[in-house]
Amino acid sequence: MLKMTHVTTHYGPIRALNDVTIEVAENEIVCLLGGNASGKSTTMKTILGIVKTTSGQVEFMGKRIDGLPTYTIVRRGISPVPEARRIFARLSVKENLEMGAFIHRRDPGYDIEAEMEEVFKLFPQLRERLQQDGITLSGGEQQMLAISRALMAKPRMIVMDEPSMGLSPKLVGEVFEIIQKVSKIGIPIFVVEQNLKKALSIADRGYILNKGQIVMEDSAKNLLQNENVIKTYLGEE
Amino acid sequence: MFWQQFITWINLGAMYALLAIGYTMVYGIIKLINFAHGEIFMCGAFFTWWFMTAASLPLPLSALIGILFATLLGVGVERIAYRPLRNAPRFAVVISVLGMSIFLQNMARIIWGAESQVFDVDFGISPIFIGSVIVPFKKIFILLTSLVLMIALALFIKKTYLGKAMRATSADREAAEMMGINVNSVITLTFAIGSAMGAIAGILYAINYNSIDPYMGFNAGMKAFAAAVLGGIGNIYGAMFGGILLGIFEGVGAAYISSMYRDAFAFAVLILVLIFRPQGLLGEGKSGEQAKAR
Amino acid sequence: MWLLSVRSLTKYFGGLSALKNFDLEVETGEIVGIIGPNGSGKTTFFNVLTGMYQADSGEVFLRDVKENILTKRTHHIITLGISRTFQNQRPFNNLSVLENLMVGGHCRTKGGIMSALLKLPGARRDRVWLKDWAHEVMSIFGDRLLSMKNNPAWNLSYANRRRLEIARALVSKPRVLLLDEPTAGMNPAESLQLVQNIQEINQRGVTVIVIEHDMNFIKRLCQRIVALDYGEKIIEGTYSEVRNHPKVIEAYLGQD
Amino acid sequence: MNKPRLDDLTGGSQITTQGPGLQKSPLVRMTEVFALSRWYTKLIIIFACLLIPFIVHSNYAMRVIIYICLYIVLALGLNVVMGFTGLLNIGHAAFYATGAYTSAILMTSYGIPFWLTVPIGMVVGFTFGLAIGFPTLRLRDDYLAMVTLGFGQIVYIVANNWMSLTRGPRGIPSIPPPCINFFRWHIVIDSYRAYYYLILLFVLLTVYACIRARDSRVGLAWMAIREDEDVAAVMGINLGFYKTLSFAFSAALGALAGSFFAVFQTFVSPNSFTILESVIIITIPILGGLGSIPGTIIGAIIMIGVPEIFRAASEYRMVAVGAFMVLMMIFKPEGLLGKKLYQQVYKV
Repeated sequence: MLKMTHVTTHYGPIRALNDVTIEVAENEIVCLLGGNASGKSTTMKTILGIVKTTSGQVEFMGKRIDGLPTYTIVRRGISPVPEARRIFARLSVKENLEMGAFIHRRDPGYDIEAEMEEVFKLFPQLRERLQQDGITLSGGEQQMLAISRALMAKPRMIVMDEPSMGLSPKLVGEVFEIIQKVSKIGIPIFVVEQNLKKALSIADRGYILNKGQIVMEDSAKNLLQNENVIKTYLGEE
Repeated sequence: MFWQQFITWINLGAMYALLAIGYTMVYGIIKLINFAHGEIFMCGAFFTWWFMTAASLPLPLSALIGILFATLLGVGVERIAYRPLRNAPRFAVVISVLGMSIFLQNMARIIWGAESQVFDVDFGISPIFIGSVIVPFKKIFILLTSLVLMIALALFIKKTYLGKAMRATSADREAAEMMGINVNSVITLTFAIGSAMGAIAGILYAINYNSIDPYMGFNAGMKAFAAAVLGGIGNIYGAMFGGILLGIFEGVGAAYISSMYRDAFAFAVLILVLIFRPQGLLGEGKSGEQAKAR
Repeated sequence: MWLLSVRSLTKYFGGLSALKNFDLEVETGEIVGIIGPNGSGKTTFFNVLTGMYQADSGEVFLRDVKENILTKRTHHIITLGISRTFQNQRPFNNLSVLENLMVGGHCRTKGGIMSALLKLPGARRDRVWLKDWAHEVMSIFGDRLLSMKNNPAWNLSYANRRRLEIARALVSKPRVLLLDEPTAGMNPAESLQLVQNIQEINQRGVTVIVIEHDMNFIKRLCQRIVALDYGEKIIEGTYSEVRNHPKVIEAYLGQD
Repeated sequence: MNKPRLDDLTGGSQITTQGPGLQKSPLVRMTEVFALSRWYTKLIIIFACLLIPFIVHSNYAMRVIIYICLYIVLALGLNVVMGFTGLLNIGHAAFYATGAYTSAILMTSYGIPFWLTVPIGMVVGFTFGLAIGFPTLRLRDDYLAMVTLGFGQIVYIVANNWMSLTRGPRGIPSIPPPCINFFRWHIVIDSYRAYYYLILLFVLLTVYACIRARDSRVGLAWMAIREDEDVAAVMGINLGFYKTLSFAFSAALGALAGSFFAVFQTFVSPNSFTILESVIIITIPILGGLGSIPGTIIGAIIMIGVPEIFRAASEYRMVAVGAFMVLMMIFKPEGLLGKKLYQQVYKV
């Protein structure tokens, strides 16, 4: 579905991504792992068109999307769950969900109420908080809202940037369970994560990024057992 | 006597509020002050006057055309003075928009002359007595129009998809874009609504004072900005509240302290608020992000 | 003998704790590394230490300074001998390299507007001294900064801007030098060279605290390492102690 | 003797270290030779300026040249705040007015000689600068622009309404010309040539002050604040002190120009100090290049000189000024002589 081929990205003179090739197939959870400042967020931003590529291309459903503005990419069917959740603080939970459905506002076949009911099946807590401002939710609830907001767009694919960031270990576990549930609906998910073990425990495949380059690519099971993976995180013994 | 004056103050305040909304909406979305907003206010009044006198159209029609023209002008200001400078330092944008304001003011002076023009509107309805207070009909008209517009805007912001998208964009532009919102069109829409409000304020102002001149935008704009800051810039309800409060401040100051310094009160309020409570009366402190301590 | 002593430092950001009861004692002449995943409070620690953020509670003491240095204003802290670099590179872009360094020496010179206008000898002597001193500091990095000294800072390569920031911090004659991710964006050869530079600086008596995520860099440079997670210190010790500690592995890799 | 050495990196045991190094490095010596040679070029320029009244005979042309010089003083003063410290000030005319009114009132009502009113005016301006500098501790860019705009307007309104002091819109007429009494010499400055030499003296003083300030420790601190306020504070620069100082310094230079304006016009009224006046002053350093002293001088020559040449189009002058500000910011924000600026912000 999503295919990044030989993508290189620069922030000014600094090369942030170097010849990155990533592929996400249908019904897959793929995770991109790496330590601090390895270029994970840049990868996500490149997919979403926030950062422009210097070379290489990004394809979605067989069509090139690099160079398109972010909102067009989102309208093509990639829904993001941004880093640090980015809930609209002064909008109520309901309005936040409506923003997720923004791209369908003129679509007569789209029933926002039904769609919200679908979301509440996954996250029953949100129903009680519908009229509260986004900022009043706890960190875990905000993460659920961010995921539901992405689901409201009826995406063909979801990309997540560090869903575990800033959450307590218990909540981290919950979030990853949710990701698994979402994936069961039939939506492919691309997760950018620092939390290696948790991410690999739910993912089908994984890529490991170090200093802007893909250093390893394997099935999740193999990566979990690979000793070299730890070294890219923690350095030599 | 007091109530007589009070109505005048509230009237003035309502006009400031309408104008302040434009500042606050634009600030909310691009985090910059639209220095040219006062000129939109002036142009709205002048366009209307122009169609009324030169084309002898009736007031409602010329007002409509005037508002349309002023709205286009406001959108044009964004295209020319803001958009090419989106990634430039704030410093440069401020200078560019200030230049835009000078340009519009002097263009108006060249086209319509530097002298003040008579803006004659007669509703033909006799003043209304409320107890011992005589209220001219035009004051009631101004107050009602402002109120209706403010309520309509509040509903638009609160209830419609576009209004919510505007709030979302002003809260977090990048996240809004990730929701599939075309931020550029939201910005254009914001300028358009703000400018339309400003133009209507200009027309009401002209109806109230029966006279317009190319320099009227500067003072009114500064005061409306003071009102927006007083209420908490970026907050639309704050702008409405701040506008009416400023109208009362100014009236009380002029009536009981010194009428000669009437204009200075608004500026003094502006400076004091910015120094001591930059987030404004209704602000939450977030809008004071660039007002740093230390 | 401790030089810098941090006692139960706490900093909240809107209810979330970025630093929680953080304790640290740094000996004179040490190189201490601080590691931890993103958002673990490393940079917050530096920001609180240099007065950019106000701490919620806790104290920091520096040898020979009687009061808690957190009560000092930002611009005063460098005078006491704590100087830093920035994670996201913040040289004064439109100033030349030499001028950047001279700003670093601001707190070690005197002279107000009057002495400038009247060309008083004191201020001039200070300025001459400062220029010489800046040249000396630049020579730590060999010819890399010296050859560029009249170029504006934005003209520099990425690695040179990092060096410029370190040099700018050194001109203030710091006792404690705080380096925030000095190797970000550098290639392996450059970061190897930086290890030598920092060691040289350290041998001249500057105590160094360095935040870094490149573990190989930390391994070569630091005698002692502190690991942070969720704003709390999880362990401190030598490289191999920290590297193999289960809590550190968990912080980086997540739980099973 | 005490050449700084790297062994002394931490400053030994002292916390504050003073650098007494007297020995000059070859480089410092070279720059001094260079500066000395610059003195000759400077002398030639000054000499050429002194000769101008002997070459230009038309009174009108002299008047334009005097105005250009007046605006050089104003713009260089503003350049301190805008170019060096990077703070917007859209109320410079307020300081200009302060100087003009101080001189006018003291000379007409109290008979104080001009030469004494100049320093008094500068002190008053300096004080006003301190007052307006206070908000700058908390505000930047557009907010600061609005506050300075409001401040300028308040000064204008006060000048217009404080009848007992300023005579309001009627202004203060018949300000006596300054005169020099030196033993038996008694020179009255009332010809264009004399006024020219007076303003030339002010220009030279201003240029000197600006160069000295820029090349000093204070100037460096100002520029560091312009580049990055937070980092400047961490590097030991007292933001409040230096920002306020920059406003006060700029205001004193504005007041200097005002004093000259009062005696040159022999009449001051609030209409000379409107917002438009401030805007015209702002455009000068923008055109020349913010922070550049020669740029500002050339900017003044163009901004004041060119409209005088096209007098027929004076109607359109302010329109052109406005359009110019927009276009300049879009296409050449660094100005004619400014250095190429770093604008791109890289975030990692």
